[in-house]
Amino acid sequence: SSNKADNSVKTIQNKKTLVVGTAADYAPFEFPIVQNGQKKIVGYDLLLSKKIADNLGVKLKIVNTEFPSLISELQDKKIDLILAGMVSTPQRKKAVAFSKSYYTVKNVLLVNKKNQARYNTVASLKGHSVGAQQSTTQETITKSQLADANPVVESNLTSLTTELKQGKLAGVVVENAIADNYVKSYPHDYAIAKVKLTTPKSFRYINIAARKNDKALVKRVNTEITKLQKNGQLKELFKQAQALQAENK
Amino acid sequence: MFAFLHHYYPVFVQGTAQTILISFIGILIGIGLGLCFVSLRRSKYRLFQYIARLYIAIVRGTPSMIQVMLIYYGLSKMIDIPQIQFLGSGLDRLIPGSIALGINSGAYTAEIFRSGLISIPRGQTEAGLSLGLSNRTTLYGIVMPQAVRNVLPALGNEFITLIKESSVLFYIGVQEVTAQALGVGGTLYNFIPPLLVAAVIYFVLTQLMSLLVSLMEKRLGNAYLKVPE
Amino acid sequence: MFAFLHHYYPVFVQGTAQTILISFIGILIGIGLGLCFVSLRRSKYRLFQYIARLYIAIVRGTPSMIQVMLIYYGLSKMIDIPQIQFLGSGLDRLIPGSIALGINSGAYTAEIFRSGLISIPRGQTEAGLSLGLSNRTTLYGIVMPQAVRNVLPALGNEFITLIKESSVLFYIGVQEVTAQALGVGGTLYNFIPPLLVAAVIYFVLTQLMSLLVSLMEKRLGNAYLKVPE
Amino acid sequence: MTKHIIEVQHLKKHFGKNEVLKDISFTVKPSEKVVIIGPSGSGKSTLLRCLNRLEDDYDGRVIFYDQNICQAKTTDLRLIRQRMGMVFQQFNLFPNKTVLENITFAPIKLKVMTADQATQKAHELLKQVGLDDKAAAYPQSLSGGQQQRVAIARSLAMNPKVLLFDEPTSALDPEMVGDVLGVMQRLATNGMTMIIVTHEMMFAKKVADKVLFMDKGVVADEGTADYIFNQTSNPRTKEFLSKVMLSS
Amino acid sequence: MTKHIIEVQHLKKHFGKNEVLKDISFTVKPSEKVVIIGPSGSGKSTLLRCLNRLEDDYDGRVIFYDQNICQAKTTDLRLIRQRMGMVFQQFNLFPNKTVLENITFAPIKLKVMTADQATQKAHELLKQVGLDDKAAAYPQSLSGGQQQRVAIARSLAMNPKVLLFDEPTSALDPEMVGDVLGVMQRLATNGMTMIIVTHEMMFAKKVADKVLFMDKGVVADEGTADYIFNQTSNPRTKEFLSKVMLSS
Ligand SMILES: Nc1ncnc2c1ncn2[C@@H]1O[C@H](COP(=O)(O)OP(=O)(O)OP(=O)(O)O)[C@@H](O)[C@H]1O
Ligand SMILES: Nc1ncnc2c1ncn2[C@@H]1O[C@H](COP(=O)(O)OP(=O)(O)OP(=O)(O)O)[C@@H](O)[C@H]1O
Ligand SMILES: [Mg+2]
Ligand SMILES: [Mg+2]
Repeated sequence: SSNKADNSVKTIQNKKTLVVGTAADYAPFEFPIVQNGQKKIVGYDLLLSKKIADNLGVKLKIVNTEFPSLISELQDKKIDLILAGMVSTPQRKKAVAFSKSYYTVKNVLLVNKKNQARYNTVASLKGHSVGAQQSTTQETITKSQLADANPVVESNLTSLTTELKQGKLAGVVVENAIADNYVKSYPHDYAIAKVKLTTPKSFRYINIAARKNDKALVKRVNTEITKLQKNGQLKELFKQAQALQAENK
Repeated sequence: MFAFLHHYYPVFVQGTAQTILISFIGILIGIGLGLCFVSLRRSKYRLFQYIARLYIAIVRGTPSMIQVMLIYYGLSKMIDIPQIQFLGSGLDRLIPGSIALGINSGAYTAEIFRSGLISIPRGQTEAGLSLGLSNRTTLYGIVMPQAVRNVLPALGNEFITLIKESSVLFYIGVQEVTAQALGVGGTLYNFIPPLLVAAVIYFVLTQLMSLLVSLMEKRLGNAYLKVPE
Repeated sequence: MFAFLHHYYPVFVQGTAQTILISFIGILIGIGLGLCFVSLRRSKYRLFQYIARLYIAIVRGTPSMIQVMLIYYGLSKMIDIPQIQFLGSGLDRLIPGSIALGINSGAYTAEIFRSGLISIPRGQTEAGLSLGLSNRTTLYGIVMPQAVRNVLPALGNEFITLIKESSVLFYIGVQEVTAQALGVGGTLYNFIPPLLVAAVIYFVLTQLMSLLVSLMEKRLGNAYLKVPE
Repeated sequence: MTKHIIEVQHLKKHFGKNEVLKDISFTVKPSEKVVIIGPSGSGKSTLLRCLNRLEDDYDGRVIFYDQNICQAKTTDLRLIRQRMGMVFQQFNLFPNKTVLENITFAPIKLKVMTADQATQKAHELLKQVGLDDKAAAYPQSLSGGQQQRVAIARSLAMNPKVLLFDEPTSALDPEMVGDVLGVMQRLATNGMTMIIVTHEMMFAKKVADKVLFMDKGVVADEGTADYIFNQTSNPRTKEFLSKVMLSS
Repeated sequence: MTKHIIEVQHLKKHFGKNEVLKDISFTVKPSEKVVIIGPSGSGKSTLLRCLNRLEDDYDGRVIFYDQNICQAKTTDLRLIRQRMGMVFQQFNLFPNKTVLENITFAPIKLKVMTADQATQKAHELLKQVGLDDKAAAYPQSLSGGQQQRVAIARSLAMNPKVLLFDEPTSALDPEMVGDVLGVMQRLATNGMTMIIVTHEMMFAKKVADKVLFMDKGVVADEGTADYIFNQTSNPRTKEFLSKVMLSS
């Protein structure tokens, strides 16, 4: 909206680092592992971040914090981009600028394997607790589509899935990629329920978030995503991330 | 800056009710456990003393957030509570959450009671015994009332601490004030205003609690401590 | 259950180092602020007394988690700290985080110092003055050393509390023990084992701290408190 | 009934390695006034406390009306203590009870009297010690001397057969001492059996039938008041008395 | 130099509405021993504390060597206090310092002496009070009587012109009293000017050049020891003395 020259790319190149904010409790998008005795945050978002940093010709720095506070950190200029499996909802669009989508999600209900048969329909969840991460699209979906269930909102996804395993929750609404990964990792504990959840269009696309004024930066990011989509590397990166988690759990 | 309150105040009202509820239950459980463990601590049997010391040491040596989560996950394996909704959270979280708060508080309460009993001069016990009263009557009729009066300020502080600590229950999904503030902050993409509101709410609650305790102090007989001219 | 440690222990080592670091800075700032505010509190000027009382009341009346977040978000708007990485967290988080811990601790430390000064009988001051010593020499040469010795146990407890409270910094992205445990839990898709590890780490740290304080108590002259036969 | 109310036989008591009482024996007859004097740390308080088993785990025997206190069961012990009043240096009134409640608490709790009887008796006793107007006051509002007189009234409320006093006037301002000693003097005149640890030598001279001089855990000297204060040739007794008398 | 070391003129002091000192006047000559007696609460301690301005905000004048203490500036006040030693009922030794350090702390801090001089002087004083072997001990390991003698030595280390004593023996076990009074007696004999609040009447009789009897904030009676103890016709003095003497 302003006519001032957009220095966003230049600023990053001047400081020779791209600072990416993420919330590393969301495998396979982002999660910590130990490599050569060193802690490292890895995942799909991180692989993609690296590509973007390379494209900009700068080093990559990761800031790991809680998901609900990421946008506020971006606005406070503590980070340059958010790559945290963040869906571009209309509400978020009011606060930040989003790149092209680099992943499309569908939401499903993750349940305890024991209860797979029990929770087949939306009605079967009536009066049962269903978890969703605070300030996510899953929270909105849970509250609108499973209105008869009791929503449980926590800031950390793993605390929800731990509760699910303990039998404290009937289900957790998560993205299909995450759910698949849980089931793959712990086939005896978790399953995906047959409950039909619809994911509205505005809740489907995972994008990279930047500050509203940083148009040049968004442009550069879009170029890189398009390139990776075209040469099929994007899918490769995702599989790589899944494999990383499987070997580190 | 606080225009959002216009829209969001019911969320904070609900959160406040929830905070009061869990604090209240937590305080009751804490007092119960405190009495129980102070007896163990003063017991003749080494094993009981040891159990009480261990409990107190563990609770005092670890962050309450971690305690709450571990107790919550642990408890949920043991007891089965119906998932009735109450003020926006299931009883199955409210109750274990309050119990966790109580278990935390109990360790401090036990130490407070112990210091209260120690604070009563041995002469009081001896005076009671020398009149032919039983150990029991001496303890409950003479020493305890004075001890309780003496520790009221410390107990009040512990209750205030508990109200503040109850904020960690947001981590197990209890929709108390902090959880609500963080939720609103996540929606507004700005944490400062809702957190300020939460801070004010806690401040008011804790001030009310100290008022309550000082009223109780008066009722429990300030009279005998005053030295009239 | 703890097989993951084999692989993940470096994460916990790093987190522990970070916890020690922020606690240490927090303690130092807390002592500084404590000394500063106890002077204000004992000042002749009503305004200074009032400022100190207000600060203490606010800190004691609100949860430290909320304080930490408000101070962090507030500070990050005001001052610009380079994002240099240190032990896995940016200095722009470590520093405001530690300052927040210190601001929280300062209120309690101030009250502890105050109680220490009150605990020294008036006769000590009078004895000093009656020998012709100045107010200053009497305070710093006679009263303070005794007060510090008296409050060491309480200070030790406050340091232990601070170590535990430092766990709230995970919420602003400081990679201390709790944050690391939560992160590892995220990778394992299971929270309980890493949280137990974190609990043990805090327990060891707090026990070490009490050991340290009791050693200091001895060094600062237990001798004169003992009544030889 | 024997001719002795209390018989102490070979009483020994140690705290850890510190032998505080080394083989103490003496007897107390009905109406007798026994005064115990001696330097600080000689074991006077410990001796008194052994008599009603506020100290436990001692060797030897304490016989009270044919009953061996050392072996009394809890319930017997409580009956014994009711008949053996004790007055402490620090008064030990119950600060959260009024003067009247201090006196009536034990008789009512122990069902020795009804509440009405206890109250009436308390008022009588308060009159005896000159404090009937203070019945509703709390101990903290009384002077030390007044508190000690209430403590004496409290002991008397159980109708004890013997009263033990442990330095009842040491914690008092000098002008208060007289009132308390006055009350004790009257009790003595009325025939109460009393064992008194005190540093008030004038008083000891006046009321004692028997004086025990304790030193380092033994009864180093013993006899009538006249003997101890005027005739003894025991050098320790004489040295102690010269020190204590000099100051007064 | 005037013939008076201290002149107290129309001294008045109140705490809130409580008038504790009501127009007190008296003088102290060099080498004079003034003993102040009187019931508890009559204002004896307050009077003593006004003399070296440990109490502030009083009316009237206290002249010490021609200097008005009431108006002395802080630095002057400190010099005045150095020349006016004070010994307290509770000894008030510094518990974290050894006996020697207790005595040398002020002289060294105030640069009245070098560390060596102060230490030498301290040993001399400790010899005077019979405690040279305790130089390295901490106060808590001493008996009350020993502590009080150290406190006297500490006051003397500043070479004061006058010593104020506030019930120096009231907190002591009876056998300890003699030692402390002995030290004070020797000071008196050596010509030290002293103002002593005490309940030790025998001692007062022996050393006092002048006795002030205080009651309810006024000097109710005043005279030589002989006058106060044997001749006065003041009924309040006589009542007080009869009470205090009865107990000893
Ligand atoms: N509970 C106890 N534990 C250990 N030692 C004790 C205990 N009570 C008393 N003593 C020791 O026993 C000895 C005698 O003490 P006791 O109080 O009987 O003396 P006392 O003659 O009453 O002295 P005082 O005149 O000072 O009251 C002292 O050395 C004291 O330190
Ligand atoms: N700091 C104070 N604030 C208020 N009142 C005080 C204070 N100090 C003393 N008083 C009051 O002043 C009066 C005189 O006290 P003071 O200590 O001078 O008496 P005293 O003659 O020394 O008594 P004692 O023999 O008990 O030491 C008392 O009524 C006391 O309550
Ligand atoms: Mg004794
Ligand atoms: Mg006095």
